[in-house]
Amino acid sequence: MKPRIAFFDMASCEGCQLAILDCEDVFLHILDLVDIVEFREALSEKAPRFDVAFIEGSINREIDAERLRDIRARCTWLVSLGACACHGNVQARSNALSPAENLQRVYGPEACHVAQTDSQYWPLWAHTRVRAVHEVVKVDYHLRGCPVDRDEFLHLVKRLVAGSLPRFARQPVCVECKHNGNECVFEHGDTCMGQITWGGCDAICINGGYRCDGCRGLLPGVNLDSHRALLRERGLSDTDIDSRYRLFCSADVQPRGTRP
Amino acid sequence: MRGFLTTRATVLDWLHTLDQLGDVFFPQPMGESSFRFDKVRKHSLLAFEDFDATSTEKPFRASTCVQPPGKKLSPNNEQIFHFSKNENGEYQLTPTLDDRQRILAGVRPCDLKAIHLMDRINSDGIPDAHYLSRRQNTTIIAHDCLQPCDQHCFCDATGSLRWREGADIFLTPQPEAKLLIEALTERGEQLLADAGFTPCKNIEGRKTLAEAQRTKPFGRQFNAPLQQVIDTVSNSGESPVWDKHVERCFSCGTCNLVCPTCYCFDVQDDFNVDDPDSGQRTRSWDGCMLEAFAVVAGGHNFRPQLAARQRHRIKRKLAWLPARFGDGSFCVGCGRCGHQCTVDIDIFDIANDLLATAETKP
Amino acid sequence: MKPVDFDAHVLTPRMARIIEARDMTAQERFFRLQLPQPLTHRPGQFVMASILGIGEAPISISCGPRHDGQLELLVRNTGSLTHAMHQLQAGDYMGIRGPFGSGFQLSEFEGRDILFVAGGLGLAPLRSLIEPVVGEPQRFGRVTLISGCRTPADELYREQMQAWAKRPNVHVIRLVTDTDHLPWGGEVGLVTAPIAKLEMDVANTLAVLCGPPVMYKFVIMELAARGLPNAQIFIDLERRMRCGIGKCGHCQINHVTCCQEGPVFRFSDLESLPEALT
Amino acid sequence: MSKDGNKTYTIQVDHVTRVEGHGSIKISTRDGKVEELKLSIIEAHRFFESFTDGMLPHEIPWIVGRICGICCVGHQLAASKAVESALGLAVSPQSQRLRKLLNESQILQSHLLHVYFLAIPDYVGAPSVLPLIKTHPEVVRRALKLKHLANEFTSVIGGRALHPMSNTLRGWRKLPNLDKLEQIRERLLAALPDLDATVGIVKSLKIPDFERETEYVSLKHPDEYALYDGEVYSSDSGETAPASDYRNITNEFTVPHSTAKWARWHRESYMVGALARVNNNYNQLHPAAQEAAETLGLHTPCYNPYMNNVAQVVEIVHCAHNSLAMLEQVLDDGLVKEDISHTPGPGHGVGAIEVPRGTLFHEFRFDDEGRCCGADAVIPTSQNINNIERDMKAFAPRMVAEMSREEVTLHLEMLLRAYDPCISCSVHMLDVEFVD
Ligand SMILES: Cc1cc2nc3c(=O)[nH]c(=O)nc-3n(C[C@H](O)[C@H](O)[C@H](O)COP(=O)(O)OP(=O)(O)OC[C@H]3O[C@@H](n4cnc5c(N)ncnc54)[C@H](O)[C@@H]3O)c2cc1C
Ligand code: SF4
Ligand code: SF4
Ligand code: SF4
Repeated sequence: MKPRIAFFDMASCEGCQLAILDCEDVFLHILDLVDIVEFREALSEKAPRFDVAFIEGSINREIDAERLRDIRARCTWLVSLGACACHGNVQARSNALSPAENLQRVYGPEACHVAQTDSQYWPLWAHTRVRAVHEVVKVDYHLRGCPVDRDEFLHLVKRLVAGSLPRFARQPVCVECKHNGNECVFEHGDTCMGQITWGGCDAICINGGYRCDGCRGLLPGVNLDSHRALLRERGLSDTDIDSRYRLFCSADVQPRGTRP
Repeated sequence: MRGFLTTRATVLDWLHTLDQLGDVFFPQPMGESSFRFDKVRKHSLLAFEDFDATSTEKPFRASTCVQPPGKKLSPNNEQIFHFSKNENGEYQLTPTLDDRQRILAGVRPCDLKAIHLMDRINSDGIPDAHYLSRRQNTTIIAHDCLQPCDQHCFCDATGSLRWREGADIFLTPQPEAKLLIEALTERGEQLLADAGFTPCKNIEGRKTLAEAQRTKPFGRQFNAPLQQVIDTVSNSGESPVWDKHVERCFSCGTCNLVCPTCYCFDVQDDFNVDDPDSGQRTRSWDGCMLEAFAVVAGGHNFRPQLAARQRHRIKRKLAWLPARFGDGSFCVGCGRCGHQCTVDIDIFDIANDLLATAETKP
Repeated sequence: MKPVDFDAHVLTPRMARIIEARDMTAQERFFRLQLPQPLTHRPGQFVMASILGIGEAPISISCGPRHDGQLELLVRNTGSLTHAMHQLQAGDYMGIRGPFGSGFQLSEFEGRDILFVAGGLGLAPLRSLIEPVVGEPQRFGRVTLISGCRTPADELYREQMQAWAKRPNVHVIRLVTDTDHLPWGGEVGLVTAPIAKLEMDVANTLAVLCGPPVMYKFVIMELAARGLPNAQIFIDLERRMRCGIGKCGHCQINHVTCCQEGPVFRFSDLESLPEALT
Repeated sequence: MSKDGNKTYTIQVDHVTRVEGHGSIKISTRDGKVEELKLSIIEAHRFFESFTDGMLPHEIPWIVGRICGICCVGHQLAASKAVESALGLAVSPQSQRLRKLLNESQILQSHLLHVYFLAIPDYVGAPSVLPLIKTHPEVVRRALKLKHLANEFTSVIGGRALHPMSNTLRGWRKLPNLDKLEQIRERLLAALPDLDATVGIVKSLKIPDFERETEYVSLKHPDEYALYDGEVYSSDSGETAPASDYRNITNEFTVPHSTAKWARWHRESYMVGALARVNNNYNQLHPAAQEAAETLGLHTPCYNPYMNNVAQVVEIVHCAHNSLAMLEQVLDDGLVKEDISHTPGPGHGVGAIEVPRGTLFHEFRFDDEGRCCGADAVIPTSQNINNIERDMKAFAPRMVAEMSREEVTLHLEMLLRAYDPCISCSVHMLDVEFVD
């Protein structure tokens, strides 16, 4: 029987699901290999059980966490899809403030009060903290990046379909940057997070003329002290450096204790 | 073998005509201040060496390309074979051998020596068919250096500056934007046969002229003769020098991936989505500085400490491979690793530090 | 450069049909393959085995030299390729390259007493030497096999070890570190334990070890305590290997490549390779 | 008379599928009369206001793209314009042209996705695009091919299809490769027959017959069909207002059953998006697009919100032809590396742009050190949502009288999908009280 795969979105820009819909050229062939049983962005179908569940987005409310636990109970493999699911991504920057402060900032004091006291609405509004998926349930694989890399997605699906296991190289972005023979960003005066960021993106931002801002999260065990010292030498203040590390919140939540 | 003397502009035109034979590569500017060994196209800016540093034409002074020219002979993600199933359900496997003609031009002496060393590696023991197939269909037009390309260069110290072996044609800068063109092999001789360049009657005199112009001392020099460096590195086991030089290291592998004599690779298989019975095996550049390099099944890592990996890298260049092949240093002194490392960890400094600690030992 | 002759298929496998596949333990699966041509391997060599489209890995040849083109492998499920191999059945195909590596020269063992020490999966490569040695008792001296594993459920080649033990001049010691409350006819302890008590003609004994890296140090200490010279100890090392032909660099130990000069080394030769037993 | 025997019922559709983001619809009827109808946005908030805090100017366009994957280019461009206006940065004609190409490539992507993947299945009675692979393989193949082309178009211009990185303040960090641009031009040209076929399919769809006149709002530009540039135009007033007036245009307010905010301008609600643009700027459409509108029976002013999908097809034709013309210009003129440096500093600016779903406003304020200290964004969907609920309320009594419960549900969902709402954005909006 073909493996059944399902997609679920939590708090995210839904770009990672789109990145997967972007496999147009191979989409029909993928459908020969797997049955897509839930994909809210493209389908209306729903299914009770599935082999692989892809979770896009961070977990911001208890109702979302409940939904996630339910999904975990219905699947064999659970995959965090993209930076929001892997480490909270940009929205986790709001964790610096309390939930009530955040609500008040966006909706004003009155709405904030109603949202927190009217039981008809509070589950909808009850924002706790922005959490990564692995902070709530066990995660088997992380597909990193904002957005995810379609080749990594294809690799994972193909490997699981073939009865093998996916393998994601545990190496920094610099490796792929050098594979591509790029000029190092430091060479033209800017600074880069490539040395400490989990690769697999083919260094796409550097290929495109930018630098690495670390959307794929910190590689475990990296020499962060050295990186900070280097950025200081390049004239960045500690505020700048913290702001850079927090741009995608990549340094905040490290997926640990799970398969790489 | 014959020699010619002609202007750079003529040589440029000639290089453009060579693309009838196959792809022609030459160092070309990229980004803000770097060079890339790239296919020569109609409007490409080619980075030649100049006789003296007075030329105002830009960009003539090429520093080393980020990726050395030798990498064209074992490209990243190189296909090893592809497979499919025939009507009888049997697998058909076809090795991918690239035997297209290509010309690597503007190869500097350090990179030339590196190609020679890779020839040794790939012919050693069980030869590597994929490398050799490319190599044997490659013509090399090397280009002398009269000034060190940047402050990281130490090619003279490693014995690469005057390297000629492996080149089919050798270009030496001459005054007035001219070049001395020498055929070093039969293949080079043939290539130059109908180029229509003016023969040079005084090849030796021209070479002497260039030699006199060469910067002296050329680039950085070790604090001891090369053989002593090799002996010292060979005898350095546990040493605080290793630890000192990895304090700031990211284990990012850049130093491996830009080195012209690093050749380690990883292998990947893949099958096609539209026909899962077909696919290919490829290999990609790997590096011994990367943490997972020596991890085996079950997770045991044979070189978990950064210092052990750094020592491994340096010793391959300056101890083990020299011992195995007797061809001198496997570091050709191109300076790429020190240049590209974002925290300035430089094999040159490490070697000098090892010399210094060896001296202070009783 | 001077032209060099090469084999275009050096990195391209030949396909071998699986004629027998069965789980030997929960983690190890046994395969018997039929090759198009015999490998003519030496004991202790390995092949690069692959599933096309999934990957390739070094796997020890676990049978003695044979002429019928059959090959036996024992594969532990540890990662992406070996996981997929565990789904293979008789009739499926595996890609095979090789044989690679130094292996053992049978002639060196002639007339000598041989002590085999196998830890876990280490028995698989050793079996390629034990088989021919046990098969020709007149050619070799006394054979002792110490084989250890975690629990009785993890033991490999049990029946075959029992059969070897019945041969004259063959002594087999089977150990587990934990019986796990399963029926167990062997001993409990580490493979190092029996060495001190072994009857051993030190001058005429060769020891051959294969097991996880942690095992070697302790076994060697015991052997040294018995006075066995380092030149009489052979060790089968494991390293990451991607090519088998000394090019990928992963298996390099100091100045040697494990896939070419190894994976079997004489322990005395390892003294110049400080990284060998890390 | 209702086809459904039971005239008293409640329909609740949670997690409406095939829309961006999470919305739910609740309708209660008693004795054939609609008692209550509520369109709720149940998307979790992502508190974007908390994250622009302290960011440097060039980081803003890069990061705010993360508000929404499908409109990432629109957010990036609106933010670029707002930040440039705050810092007084000039944008060269070359960069402007590249930005227009980038924007139109994304409009192509997004409209194709919505028409083929989200809307057409409803009209042919399929739960999704998947069954169509069997029943209408050529349609699916064409959809995938066109979508793929549009994606690669964005990639070649911007560096990748989603969250492109090559555009920044003032222009391009790394210019698009001319060879690749040429390839895209050729492929677009070759795809024009596929666009005709797209028009053909959409022409055959039976669009529900429902009209409710409302106020149509979009950008308007004197020289071109306004997508990247222009002032804000209202069909009610017939006048334009500068983008910086956006607060007086959108007049946002909060309702408790929705995590997205609502908007109104001259009347109780207004509409933005493809239909509003076609209604307001019909004469500036490319002739081929006007022809498509003719073929599709889209006559302006058009008051049927379901026709928004048709207007999207008209815009697909427009963007394809317009992009082709711009690509030709770029290929003729070549691309030159430009100075795009800037110094962060204090300032305040607003930027507006037409994205697939309508007019998008961004506003930023920077302190003396050039760090962001105030941000706001008003997203098309939060402008539309009020109008959608009103459409639903207007249509529902007729639906309840004439249709089965399943059909009611379907028609409500179709209406939501026709607007092509981007619910993710509407909740991911930015807003902070400004400290002046
Ligand atoms: C000479 C020799 C003989 C051998 N003989 C046998 C034999 O007879 N039978 C047998 O079963 N095995 C044998 N092996 C071991 C066998 O080669 C490995 O088990 C096999 O390579 C595993 O491949 P895999 O693709 O299944 O695992 P992989 O997916 O490659 O993973 C294997 C392990 O490597 C580690 N790993 C892989 N990639 C990474 C990474 N990127 N980062 C961190 N860790 C990583 C993990 O710990 C994982 O558990 C032998 C090895 C050698 C060198
Ligand atoms: S640009 Fe960044 S990723 Fe690339 S080599 Fe430099 S530090 Fe590494
Ligand atoms: S390039 Fe520098 S930081 Fe990176 S691994 Fe090499 S020595 Fe370490
Ligand atoms: S070790 Fe460094 S200097 Fe030596 S050849 Fe390699 S890259 Fe060049």
